[in-house]
Amino acid sequence: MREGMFRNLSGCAVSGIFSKSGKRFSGELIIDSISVMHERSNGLGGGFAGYGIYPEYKDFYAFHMFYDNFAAKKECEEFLERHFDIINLSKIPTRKVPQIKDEPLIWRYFVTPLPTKLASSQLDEREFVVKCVFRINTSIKGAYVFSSGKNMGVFKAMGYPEDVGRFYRLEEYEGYCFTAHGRYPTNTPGWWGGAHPFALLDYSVVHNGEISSYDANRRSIEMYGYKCTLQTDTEVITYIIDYLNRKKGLTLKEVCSVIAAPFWSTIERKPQEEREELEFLRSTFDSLLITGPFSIIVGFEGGLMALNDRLKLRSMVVGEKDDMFYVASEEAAIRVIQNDLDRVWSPKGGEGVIITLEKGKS
Amino acid sequence: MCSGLSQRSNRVRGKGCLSMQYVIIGNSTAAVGAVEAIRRNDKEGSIVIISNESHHVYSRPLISYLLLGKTDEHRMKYRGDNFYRDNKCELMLNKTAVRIEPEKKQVILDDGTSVSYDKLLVCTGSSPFVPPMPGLDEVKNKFTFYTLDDARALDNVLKENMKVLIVGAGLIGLKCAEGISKKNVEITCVDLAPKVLSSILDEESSAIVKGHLEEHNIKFYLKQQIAKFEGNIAYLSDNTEIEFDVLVLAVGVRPNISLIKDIGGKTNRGIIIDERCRTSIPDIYAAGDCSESIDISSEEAKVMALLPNAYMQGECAGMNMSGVDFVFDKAFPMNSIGLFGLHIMTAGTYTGEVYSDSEQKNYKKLFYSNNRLNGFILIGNIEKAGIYTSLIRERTPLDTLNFELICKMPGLMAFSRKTRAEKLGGIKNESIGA
Amino acid sequence: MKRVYVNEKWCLGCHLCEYYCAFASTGGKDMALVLKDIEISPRIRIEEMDGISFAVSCRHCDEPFCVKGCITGALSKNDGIITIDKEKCIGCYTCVLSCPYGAVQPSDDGAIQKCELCIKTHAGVPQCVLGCPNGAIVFEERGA
Amino acid sequence: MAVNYIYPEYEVVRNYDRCIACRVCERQCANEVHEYLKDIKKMVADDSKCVNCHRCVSLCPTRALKIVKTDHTFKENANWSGKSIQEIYKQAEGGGVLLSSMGNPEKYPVYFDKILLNASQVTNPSIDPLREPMETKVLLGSKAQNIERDENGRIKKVMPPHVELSVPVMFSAMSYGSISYNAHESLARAASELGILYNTGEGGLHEDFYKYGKNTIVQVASGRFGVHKAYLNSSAAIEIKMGQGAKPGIGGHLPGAKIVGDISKTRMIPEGSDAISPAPHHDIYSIEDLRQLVFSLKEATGYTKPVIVKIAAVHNVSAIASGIARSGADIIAIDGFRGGTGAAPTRIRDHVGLPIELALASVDKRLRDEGIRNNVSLVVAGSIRSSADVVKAVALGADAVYIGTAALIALGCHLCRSCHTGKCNWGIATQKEELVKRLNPNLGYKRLVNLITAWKHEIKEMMGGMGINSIEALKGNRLMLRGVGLNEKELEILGIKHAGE
Repeated sequence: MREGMFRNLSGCAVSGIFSKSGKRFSGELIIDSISVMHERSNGLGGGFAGYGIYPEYKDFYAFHMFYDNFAAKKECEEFLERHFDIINLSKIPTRKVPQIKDEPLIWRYFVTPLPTKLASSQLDEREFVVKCVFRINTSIKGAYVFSSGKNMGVFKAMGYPEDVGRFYRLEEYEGYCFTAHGRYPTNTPGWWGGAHPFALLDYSVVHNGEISSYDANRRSIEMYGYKCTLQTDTEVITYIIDYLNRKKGLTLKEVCSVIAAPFWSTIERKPQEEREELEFLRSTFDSLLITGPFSIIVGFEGGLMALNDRLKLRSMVVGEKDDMFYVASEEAAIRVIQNDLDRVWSPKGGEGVIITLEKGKS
Repeated sequence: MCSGLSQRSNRVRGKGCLSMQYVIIGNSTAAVGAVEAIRRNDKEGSIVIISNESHHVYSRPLISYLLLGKTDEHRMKYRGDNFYRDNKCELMLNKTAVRIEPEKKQVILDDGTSVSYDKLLVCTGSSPFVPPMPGLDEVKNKFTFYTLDDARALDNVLKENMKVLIVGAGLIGLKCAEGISKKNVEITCVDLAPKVLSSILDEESSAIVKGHLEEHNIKFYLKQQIAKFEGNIAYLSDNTEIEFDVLVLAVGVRPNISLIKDIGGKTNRGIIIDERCRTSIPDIYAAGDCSESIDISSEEAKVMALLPNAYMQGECAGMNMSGVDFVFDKAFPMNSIGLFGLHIMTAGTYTGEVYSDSEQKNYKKLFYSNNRLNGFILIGNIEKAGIYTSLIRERTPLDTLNFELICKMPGLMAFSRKTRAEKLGGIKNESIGA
Repeated sequence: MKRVYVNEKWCLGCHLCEYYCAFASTGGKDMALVLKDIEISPRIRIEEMDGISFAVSCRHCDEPFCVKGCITGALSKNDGIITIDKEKCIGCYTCVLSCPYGAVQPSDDGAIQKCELCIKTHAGVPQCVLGCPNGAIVFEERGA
Repeated sequence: MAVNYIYPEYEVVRNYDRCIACRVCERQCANEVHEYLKDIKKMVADDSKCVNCHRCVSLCPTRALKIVKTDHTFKENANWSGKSIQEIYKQAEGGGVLLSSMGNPEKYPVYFDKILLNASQVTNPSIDPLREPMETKVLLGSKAQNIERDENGRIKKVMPPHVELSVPVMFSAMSYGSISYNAHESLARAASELGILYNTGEGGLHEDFYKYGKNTIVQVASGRFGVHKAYLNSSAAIEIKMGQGAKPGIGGHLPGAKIVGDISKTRMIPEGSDAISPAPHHDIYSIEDLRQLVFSLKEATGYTKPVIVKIAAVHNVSAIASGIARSGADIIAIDGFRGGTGAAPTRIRDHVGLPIELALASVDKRLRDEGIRNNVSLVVAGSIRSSADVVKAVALGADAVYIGTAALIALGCHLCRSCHTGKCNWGIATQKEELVKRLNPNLGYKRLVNLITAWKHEIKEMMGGMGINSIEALKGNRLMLRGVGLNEKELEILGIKHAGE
């Protein structure tokens, strides 16, 4: 049994830290934050996403891979060779931690699509990359791309998040943004790929909740070429965000108006221009409305978005101090790393908080 | 101008205004109508009722039923025991108004006292009229049959198997006959007219009624006058001798008009009033049996001594007295009488073309002309008679309904669909939800 | 003031109103027991002819000629409802002669009978209204 | 005729202890079952005329009546049922096609009854519809395919024509002629009050009902009865009727006797002439012809109204639907084999078509597989009996449902299946004035409003239980469904798991 073979329900903890000025900081901080919410996880999955961590390779897609075995690795690498220029490849550095066991082969590739392949595919570069990621994940048995963005990376494993952080030596990375996830699945035997964050290109999603619209969303997004192999909420949410933001060109604020659309009664009370826009978005993408409890932190290149379901059925707190922005399932997870906050608040249900780097910073 | 209850006050009475003083002479139906109307508009003004009787207001037509045992003196009360108290009326019993002084706006009573008024209503009713008959003075047990006191007196002398002679086969005489029939007395009725109930029935219908009464052992001598009385024997004009123990005089009544006539107010047989029940003298109104008004069925002025009429005239007077312009222009003769289980209903005037339909004791005759129903006589089957009455009252053009049908069978079916919708309220129903 | 209104458009001529009325006036518990083998004498009556039918009952007029003409004071109007004091009524039928709707009938007990709006005993709605299967008889407020 | 082979199906049972001979049954039975015998002051009944419509039972003030199925029986035979035998008698006697009304009454599986709904426990909260907003509003029509922006970067809010429903239920096509004026008025007024739509059916639209246009779907069927520009433009949406669940592949026939007065005027055909709806549209012999009609209708209405194409659920329904979704239609309505009718040949009604649940599941899947599910909305019909059926249909993938029979039942229909006789005792499927007036729309529309309001409450309860507060999150959410007692193939077609999985 592994992720994707059944629908997996879970409760969770999420945390995120963002430097608006683009100042890079160590991954140590996010481990401190997430570890406070130890009891919101049950040791069956933890993970992190870091942004700005690969400045030297910032123009290349960083593929993080799990391999079940060397055969899979070989097959996958042959595939990568055929489609990409591999600039660098290495094992992802880890340290032995007693709590983390049964690790797969964990590799990292910095790649760029082969121009000839890209041209003949008639796809844009990012779509080409996405297609390749799906190809590997669905057709190369034992190989799984769990991170595929530029200048960012996902680190995840079976275990409590703080152990996962130490395992991946996260303190050795520096970035302008980190997100973290501690998982509390109700029934998973655990599979490393099923841990969170879930990522596609530079979108990474950590999610706390269990969405009731799952199958409506899944069946809808699958119509646009996405394959929901994991049967997790996070996966489908990531795809929806990718679809709306990257493929349909909606701004993240507009994305929020789709996935956590205001109630019709709220929309009716808005001024005409805004009302029409909200009506348009809600009706055009009706099946991408996500209902049921969720709090998500979406990482993307140059920014972070925190969003609650429209009824705010899951806790989520946001804090600010100078140029630092914090978001977590619990206020304590922020206070533990920065007790002297300028401002702390709970965003309303459906109200996306979107933070981006100040102009010129990266 | 308005009629019915749609009323509008043309005089504002508020705090600071002097309270009105209403005086009503008479304590019967018209007086009650007036009191109830005044109190609708004026809760404060004082009302004084002057009555020459000693009773709480009672229904005069019930005296025959009293004798018949169908009612009693308590149930005969036309309004409840608290009527005067609830309506804040000062009731002066056993007082007779002898004179009105319109310039001083006061009424002089028989005890010499006076009552001043702002608005005065004269509803003195009428009194039995007894024509001169030789030997009448010598008759011991003779009664009129008009008031409660009359009824009590008559009741006191009646004993089983007595012979009672009633002079007059009109309404009063015949109701009296029915009333006393309970006492197992022998009743004979004499009338100058050739038929019974001559003022309200035509020949055919009168014959039916007479036949019915005869079945109940009432003997009639019609087209006969009393030539003279000799002790307990009455001699008719054809020399028939009728022996009697008790004599009831029910020849007729005369409106009591002297109070108005004496001070130069316009009178005829009755006190002449307009459609607001005003007499010719300012601030003096008249209503009920003492008054004379237009019968809409014949368009003639007449005294219509009928209870419903009295109430509605009293009400009209009361409304106007208390400052609300109100017209009563729906007076017409109308009678509903039961005699020994046979019901007789009449209304209006018997002129014009006739529709008739009779079968044994069920008798129907409708009189119409100029597209209007003028009057009708119904005996026996009186179901829904009020529909005919309303045609007279409302002067309904007969071409607006199915006259043929309504002649056969009174009902709303004969009216147009629209009229029915109005009458039954359904007209608004059709627009619901539209 | 709520009144009974009749719309002949919806009257089916089923006569149920008459039976419910007759039943209501008995105060009995079971219609079958009360009305079995008797000729009913309802206070509401259907007029019907040529496919047209409608129920007629007391309109509780604003200007009630029956009350004004009642020679005994047995009829009176209280809180908008015209009621009979059967004790006082002597069956002179002046009201039958006065009613423009034919909605007052002689009754078996010598007095008259008419609809007195059986709203106190039946959940605030007259039985004829409850019994009408098609909304031809309604009990509602309709202003002046 | 010497021998009467047909024994009455029902018996009228009268409790003479309770019968007060009020004669209401006699007055109310258009089939003249009851009669009052004056001489003996008793009511009697002729069972052979009884269609078991319950009019008399419902109106009897003393509950003295009931109708029971006769226990008169043929010799037991597992193969030759009494029904089969009686039908042969009827045909041997009359020599005609057997006619029936309302939906297929035979014992085919009802898949809705073999599907169970999910509810939230622990990991996911249920939502209380009494405390939280619970949205049942649905927009029907195709979705905008591309996001376009103006020079300021604002989204151009160009929505294809659509209709809005406060709850995903509409009243399905029932023509004026097949049902009465009062039934039509009830449906129109209820739709208007509820914020949903009703459907004129193929009989045209009575002028009185133009005012309910915002809530009206006008139908264009093979007979083209009553179709003209004002008719099309008085609507919220236009439906092209290609087929009907009760009688797929079959046209319609309203006898000339029913084409009287307003019906003749509304249908725009002479009084007394038969109204024959051909089996096919004689201008549609293939999918491209349909496309032309779709665009003709759009052209006639200035591209302001969505066009619905209604088909009967037949064996290759998903391929047909796929074709329709590419034909310019905005909404596809699929009518299952249990759909009702005013009259259909019995054999067709009982033996042709598909269960709507299977048709819906396969169409929804096919359109998604082809990536064109958002080109159209899906409306399903054919025996939606309760709010649970609505929820299951939406979870299987429908945008909304049509109800016909359920609406008629709300109006008083007792499913006696005798519509074709024209003597509907409930004033629904009749044009006889004295019967039509039995359905007072003032009451009828309220009953419909009550029904849909009740369903709406129930839908909200069920959604809330699943932790869903918007109907669009239920649409196609098949994980909320589990089958019971279904085989692998059925589960596969329905796209649901078995209970316990």
